[in-house]
Amino acid sequence: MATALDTPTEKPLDAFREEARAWLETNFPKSLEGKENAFLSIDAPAQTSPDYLAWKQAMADKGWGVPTWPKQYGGGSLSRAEARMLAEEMARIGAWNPIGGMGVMMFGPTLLEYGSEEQKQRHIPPIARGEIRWCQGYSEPGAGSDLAALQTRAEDKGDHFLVNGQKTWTSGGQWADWCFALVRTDSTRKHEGISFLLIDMKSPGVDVRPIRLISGSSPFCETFFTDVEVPKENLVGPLGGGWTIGKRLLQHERTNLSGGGRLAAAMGRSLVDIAKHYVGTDNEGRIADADLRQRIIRYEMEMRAFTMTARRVMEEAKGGGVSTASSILKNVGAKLTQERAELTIEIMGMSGLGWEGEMFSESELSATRSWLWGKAVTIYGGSTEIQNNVIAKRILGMLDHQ
Amino acid sequence: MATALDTPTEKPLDAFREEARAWLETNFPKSLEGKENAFLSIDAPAQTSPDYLAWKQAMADKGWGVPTWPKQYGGGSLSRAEARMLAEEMARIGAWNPIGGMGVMMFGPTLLEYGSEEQKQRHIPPIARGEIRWCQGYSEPGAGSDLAALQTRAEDKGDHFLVNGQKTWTSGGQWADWCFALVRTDSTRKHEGISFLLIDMKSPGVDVRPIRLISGSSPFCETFFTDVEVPKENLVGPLGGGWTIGKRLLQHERTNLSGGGRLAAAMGRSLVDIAKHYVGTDNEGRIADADLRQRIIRYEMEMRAFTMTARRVMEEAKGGGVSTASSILKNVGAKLTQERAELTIEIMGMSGLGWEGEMFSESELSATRSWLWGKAVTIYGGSTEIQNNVIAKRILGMLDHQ
Amino acid sequence: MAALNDEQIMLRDMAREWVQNEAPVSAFRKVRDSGTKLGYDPEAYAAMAAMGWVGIVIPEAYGGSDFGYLSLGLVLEETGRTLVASPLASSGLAAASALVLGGTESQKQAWLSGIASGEVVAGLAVDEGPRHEPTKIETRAERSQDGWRISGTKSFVAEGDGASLFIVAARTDAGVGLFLVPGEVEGLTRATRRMADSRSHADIRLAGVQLGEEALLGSEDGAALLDQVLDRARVGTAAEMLGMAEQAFQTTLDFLKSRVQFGQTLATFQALQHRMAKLYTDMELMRSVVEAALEAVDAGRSDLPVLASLAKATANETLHLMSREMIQLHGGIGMTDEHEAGFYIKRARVLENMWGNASFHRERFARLSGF
Amino acid sequence: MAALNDEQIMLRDMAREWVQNEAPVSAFRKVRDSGTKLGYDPEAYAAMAAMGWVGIVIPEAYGGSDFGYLSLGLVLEETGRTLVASPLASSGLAAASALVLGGTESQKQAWLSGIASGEVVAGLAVDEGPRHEPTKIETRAERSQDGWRISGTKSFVAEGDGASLFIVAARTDAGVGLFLVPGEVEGLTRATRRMADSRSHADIRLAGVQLGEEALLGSEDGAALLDQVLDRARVGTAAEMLGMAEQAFQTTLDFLKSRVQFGQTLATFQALQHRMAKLYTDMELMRSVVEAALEAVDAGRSDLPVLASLAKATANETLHLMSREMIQLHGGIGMTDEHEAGFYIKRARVLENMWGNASFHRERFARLSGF
Repeated sequence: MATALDTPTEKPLDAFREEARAWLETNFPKSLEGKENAFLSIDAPAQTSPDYLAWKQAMADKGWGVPTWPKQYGGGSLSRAEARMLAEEMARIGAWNPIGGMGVMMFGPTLLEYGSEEQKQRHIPPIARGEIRWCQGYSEPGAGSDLAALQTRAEDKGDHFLVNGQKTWTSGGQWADWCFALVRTDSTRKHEGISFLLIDMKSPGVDVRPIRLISGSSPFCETFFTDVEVPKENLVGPLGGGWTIGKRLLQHERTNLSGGGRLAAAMGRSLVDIAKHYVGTDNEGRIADADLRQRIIRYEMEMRAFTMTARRVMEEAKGGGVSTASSILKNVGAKLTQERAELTIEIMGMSGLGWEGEMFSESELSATRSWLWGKAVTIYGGSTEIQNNVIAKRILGMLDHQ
Repeated sequence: MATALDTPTEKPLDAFREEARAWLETNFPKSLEGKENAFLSIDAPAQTSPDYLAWKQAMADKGWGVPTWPKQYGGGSLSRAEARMLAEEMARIGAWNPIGGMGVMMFGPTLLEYGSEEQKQRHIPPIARGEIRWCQGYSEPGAGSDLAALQTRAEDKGDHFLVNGQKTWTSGGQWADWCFALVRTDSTRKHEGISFLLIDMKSPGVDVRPIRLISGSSPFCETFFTDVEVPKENLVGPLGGGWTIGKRLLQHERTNLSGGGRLAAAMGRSLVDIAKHYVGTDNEGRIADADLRQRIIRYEMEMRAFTMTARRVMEEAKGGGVSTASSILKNVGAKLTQERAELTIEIMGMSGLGWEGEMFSESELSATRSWLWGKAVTIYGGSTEIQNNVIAKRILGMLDHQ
Repeated sequence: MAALNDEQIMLRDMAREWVQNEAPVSAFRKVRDSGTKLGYDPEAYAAMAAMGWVGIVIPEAYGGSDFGYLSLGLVLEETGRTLVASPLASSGLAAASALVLGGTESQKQAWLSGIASGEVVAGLAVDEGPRHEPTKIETRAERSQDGWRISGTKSFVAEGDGASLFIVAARTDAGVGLFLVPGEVEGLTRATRRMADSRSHADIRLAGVQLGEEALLGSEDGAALLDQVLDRARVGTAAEMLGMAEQAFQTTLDFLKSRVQFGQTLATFQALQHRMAKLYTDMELMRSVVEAALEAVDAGRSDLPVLASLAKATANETLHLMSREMIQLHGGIGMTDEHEAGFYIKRARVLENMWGNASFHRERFARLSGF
Repeated sequence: MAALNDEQIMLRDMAREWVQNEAPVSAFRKVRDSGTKLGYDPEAYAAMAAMGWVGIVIPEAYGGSDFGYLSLGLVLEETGRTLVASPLASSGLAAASALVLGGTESQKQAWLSGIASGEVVAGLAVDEGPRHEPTKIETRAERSQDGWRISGTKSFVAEGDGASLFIVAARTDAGVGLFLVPGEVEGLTRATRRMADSRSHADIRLAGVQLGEEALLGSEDGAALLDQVLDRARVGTAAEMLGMAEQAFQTTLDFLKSRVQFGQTLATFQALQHRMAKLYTDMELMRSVVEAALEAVDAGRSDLPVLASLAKATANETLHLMSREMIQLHGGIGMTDEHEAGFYIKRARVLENMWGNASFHRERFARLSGF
C-alpha cells in the first residue's frame, strides 16, 4: 500500500541535503541497513559489532545523533528543517540513528532547559556521543499513576544528600550509568517536597533487580537505594522544584512515545502482507477472511489518520516545544500499537503464540513477544486513563470550579 | 432464522392450558391478530374499535389482563406457571394483552405492596379492567437523573395537601386520568422529605403541555401544578416515605423496560430480511455488503445472548420479585433497541430517513420515527450511565468505604 | 488546523463571523418551520454568493475566485457548524467541479458565472436508489439526430426541488457520461422527498428529455470524470460534517459544564470526562484526514481516491458517534424538538448516506489499497 | 446460572473447593516453572480422574458417570478459573465424545474406561495449520489389505506430547473419517510446540502409519460425526473460558478495591466503575450462551451448531477483552511475570484459536442462520 502523505513530496535538493546525502553514503555501513532495534536503548544491552561502533563514532563526531542540540554540548546545531532533511536522507538509505535512549529523548532536553551551565557541560556531551546511558527513577511500588505520592527520601546532610527508598520500572536500570530521579526532600508538602536529583548508579548502596515481564524479557528493574550519598551539585533546579522539571520531562517522554504506533508500523511487514501470507486472498484479491479483513481495514484507516495527525501537530507546533496534543497522540499511538500486535497474532493463528523453539519462525516468535511487551504502552509514560484525565481537564476544561 | 431457545419446547397440555386455549379461541377477535401497538399506552390515545373494546371487556371480566394479581382486586390469581402458559397460548395465535400501561406495569404492583386496603380497593380494579390510565409524576426540569433533588411541594393544609410545582416527562400525561407523583413534604431533608401522592389529573390547577420530541411525536408532557388540592387519603405509605416506594416502582419499570430489545425484535421484519431486501445477497446467499453483514452478525449474536439472559434471569428469580440483574438487562436491551434502529435505517439508506409523504413506504417512515424515538430508551427509566453506577456500586461493591 | 495562508485565514474568520451572527442554528429552525420545499433561505444564499463563497473553486475568468478546495472546505466547515441550509455544497462544489473539470469553454461560459453568483442553483444527479452506487446507472442517454435523448430516474437528488440545472450521469454506448440538463426542460419532472433533515431532496424523472449536442460534459466515456467529481463532493461533505461534529461536541461540552446533578456539574464525572476525551481524540483524527483530502485535491495528488474514502469514512464514523453522544449526554432535553441535538443527528445521517456510507468507503479504501 | 439439579450443585461445589484448595494459580505456575513438556501435573490429573471428572460424559457401562455436558461444563468452568493444567478437555471431553458418539461396542470397551480412569490420555487431531479449518484436511487414510494406512501431519495438537491415543481426522475415498491412532504406533512422531500458554501442543507426523480395520471410528464419510465432536469441544472450551473470564474479573475487581491512588481506592473512580460494569454485563451474556450451548448438547437439540458457534464466538470476544482489561486495570504489576494476569491472557489467546476463532464462528453462525 502506498504510504501517501508519509512520503515527502519531491523537494529541491538544497545544499544541506546534498551534504547529508554525501556524508551518509560515506559513513553509514551497508551492513547495518534496516537493523535498527526500535527498543534498543531499554530492551537490551548495547550492541558491540565493529560496524556499529564505527557508525556511532562517526555520528557522535558529527553531532548528528542529537542534530538540533547546540554544538557546544556536542550536538549538531541543525535547524528543525535541516534535521528533518537529515532524517529523510537516512530513511532513504535505511540508515538509523545509533544514539538514543532516555538521555537523548527525555533527560537531555530537560537538562538543557533546567540544568546549570556546569551540569550541562558535564552531562550533555556524553549523551550526545552515546557514551552514557541514563535511566529514569520515577515510579515507586506505592505510587503508580499517582507519581507525586513518591516516598524515596533524600536527606540534606550538608555537602550531600542521603538517599533511601525504592524505585520501580527503572527502564534499563541494569545497564544504566546514571539515573535521573525524583526524590522527596520535604515530607510535609506533596508536590513542593519533590526534588530532581542525578544519581550515579555505581554509587555504593544502589542495588538493581531486573523485573521479569510477561513477555519474558526484563527491560525494567526495581532499584533500591540504601544510604546512597549523592553530592549536592547533582541537584537540578531548586530544592523542592523537582515536580515542575519532572513533569516537563514527562511531556518529552509522551511526545516521543506518541511515535509508538508509527514505530510499530515501521517494524516488519505490513499487516496486509502478513494477512495475505497466512490467510490468503479470494478471487478478487481480497483478504479471504471477511471478518478479519474488515478489522484490518479499520486499523489501516486509523493508522493513516494517526500518522496524518502526528504530522499536522508537528507542523502546527512550529516554534518547537511540546504540543498540548501529546496526550492524544500518546493514546492513539499506544492503542494502534496494541491493535496491530493483536491483529498480527490473530492472523498468525496458533503460530502467533509460539514461545520458543525451532517450530516457529523468528518473525512468529517476535510477534508473540511484541504482542505481550506492547501491553505496556498504554500503561507507561502516563497511562491511557491518566492521559484521558489530562485531555478532559487541561484541554477541555472539565473542572469543578465553573 | 429459527428462534431456538425462544420457542418453548413441547409440554403436556395440562388442564389450565386447555382452558386458556379454548377461552382464547372463543374470545380473541381474529381481526386483532398481531395488531398490538408496543408503545400503545404512552404513545397514543386509546383505541376505540368495537373488536378492541369487546376483547378488552372479555379480558377484564376474566381478570387475565393482570393474570397474577389477586382476584379480589380484579386480577386472575394465576400462578406464575399458569400466567406463562397463558402468554404462550396468546403468542401462539397472535393474541395480545389489551390491558397495559403504567398502571399495570409499575403503579399496580407498587400499590399492591405499599397501599392501604382502602387504596387498593379503590384503585386496583379500574387498572385491572384497563379503565383508568395512570401517568408518572417523577422527573422535574431541574432534577434529571438526580431524582431526589425534586422540588414540587405538597403543603399540609389539614385535610388536604396543596401541591405546587412542575413535573416533566409525564408519559401520556395528556391522556391520563390519574398521576402517581413524588412530592416534597419536607424541604429540610433530601430523601426523607419526599412523599408518594396520588393526584387526580382532573383536579383544578393541573395543566398539561405535550412535549414535542425529535421523532415528531409527543408522548410526554410537562405537567404544572398550581395550588392543586389533594385529599390526605391519597398519600401512599407514611409521610416522608415516598423515596422507598418510588424506588421500588422504578425497579418494576426497569424490569419491564428490559424487555425493550426483545420488543424491538418482535416489531416488524428481521434485520436480515430487511438487509436482503434492500442490499441483496451475493452468489453464496450472504448479504452483499460484507462490512454491513459483519455488523448484522454481531447484532444478531448479541440479541440472542440477550434473549437467553433475560430468560435465565427470569428462571433464576424463581419466587417472583425483582432481580438485581435488571440494570444489566435494561442496558443491554436499550442498547440493542438502538443498534437495531441504526442498522435498519442504514440498510434502508436514504429511504430510511424519510419524514413524511408518499415517496416512502409505511415501514420506511416508521423506521425513521422509531430510530429517533428509540434514542430515549438509554435515557429514561434510569439512564445507561445511572444503571452502570448501580451495577458498579450495588452489584460489584465498588464503594469508598473498603 | 492545516497551514493556512493569510487569505484563507481571512476567509475562515469571515465565514465564522457571518455564520455566528447571521445564520445560527435558529436560522435553520426558521427555514424548517417555514415548511419551504426549497429547503433554504434564498436571501441567505444570495448573501453567501455575494461574499464570493459559491465561486471559490471557479476560475476568475468565470466569475469565481479560484481559491481552491481547502478554502471552500473551511467555509463548509463553518456553515456545517450551525447547519446553514444552502445549496453551497451541491452547486458551488459538486456541480461547479464537474463543469470546471469537464466543461468546454462554451459550457463554462454558459453556466459557471451563474453558479458563482448564485443565480443558477445546480445539483448533481447520480444515484438511482437509496444507496450510493455510482456503478449502477441505468439512466440511458441515446444519440438522437440533433443531440441526446435521456430517460431514467435519479433518486434523492440534493436541492432537487430548487435546482435550475442538473448534472446527470447517464449510460451511453461508450460507458457513463455526464450531461447538463436544465431544470425546466420538457420531460423532466420532480417529486419531492420530505426527509428527516428538512432539506431539499427530490427524485428527478427524465422521460425522453431531448437535449442538444452541447449537453454532454466531457466524453461519452466519462467514468473517470464522474469519479473526480464524486471525490470532490465526498471531501466537501466531509468538511461540512467536520464542522457539525465540532459544534455538536462544543454544545455538549458547554452543557456538561453547566448542568448540575447530584450536587456536581456533569463535567466533573470521570466517566463522562473519559467519553469526552475519546470524542475529542476522534475529532482530531477526523480533522487531519479531512484537511489532508482537501489539500490533496488542491495539490492534484494521484492518491486522492484513497484519501477521499478515508476522509468520508472517518467523517461518517465520527459524526455518527458524536451525534449519538450529543443526545445521550444531554439526557431528556436532547430528545426534545426544542433542542438542536435532533437537528444534528438527522442531518448527520443524511450526509452519512450522501456519496457513500462508511461501508462503501471502507471497501473502496481497501480495494484501492490492494487488499 | 442454569437450573442445576442437586447432583450438579454438589459436583460444582466439590470442583470449586478442590480447585481453590488443591489447584490454585500457583499450582499452574509450578507446572510451568518445572519446564515439563507434558504440560500438566500427572498427580493432579489422577486426582481429577479419581473424583470422576474425566468420565462425566462417558456412560456408566464404560466407567463413566454419564452426567452430561452441562455437568462437565461446570467442572471446566471451575478448573478454568485457576488455569488448572490438565488434559480434561482434550481427553475427557473431545476424545471421549468422539468415542461415545461414533464408537462401536468394542472400540468403546477398548478405550473409554481407560480415558475415564485417566490412564489413557487422548487428544483430538484435526487441524493441519495454525488456523482451525476442519474442511481443509489433507491427511490421507488409504485402505490397505489388513486395514488402513495413514499419512499426513497434524498441527498444534493439544496434549500432543503426552497423549497415548489420538483421534485423527483423515481424508478417505468417501470423505473425511476419524481414526483411532495409538500414540506409540510405528511411523508416528511428535514435535513439541512450546507455546505462550506453557501447555502441551505438538505436531503429529504420521508417516504411513499402518492400522487395523478397527481403527476407523464411525463411517468413512464421517464429516457429520466430526462436526458433532467439534461442537462439543467448542462448547467445553467456552466453559473453560467462562471460568477464566470470571476469575480474571474477580481478581481485577479485588485489586481495584484495594489499590489506592491519589488518595482514593481505584474502585471509586467512575470511569473504572463504568468499565467494570460493562465487563460484568458482557460476562452475564457470556454465561447465558455458554450454558445454553451445554444444555443444548444434553438435550440433543438440532440447532446445536448455531448455539455452539454463538457460545464460542462470544466466549472469545469476552475473554479477549477481559484479559486485556485485566492487565490494563492492574497497571504495571499486571505486566510482570510475578503476577498472574499474563497467564490469563496467554492461555486466553490459545483457547481463542482452538476449534475456531471469533471470525470463524461469526461466519459459521451467519451461514447456518441463512445470511
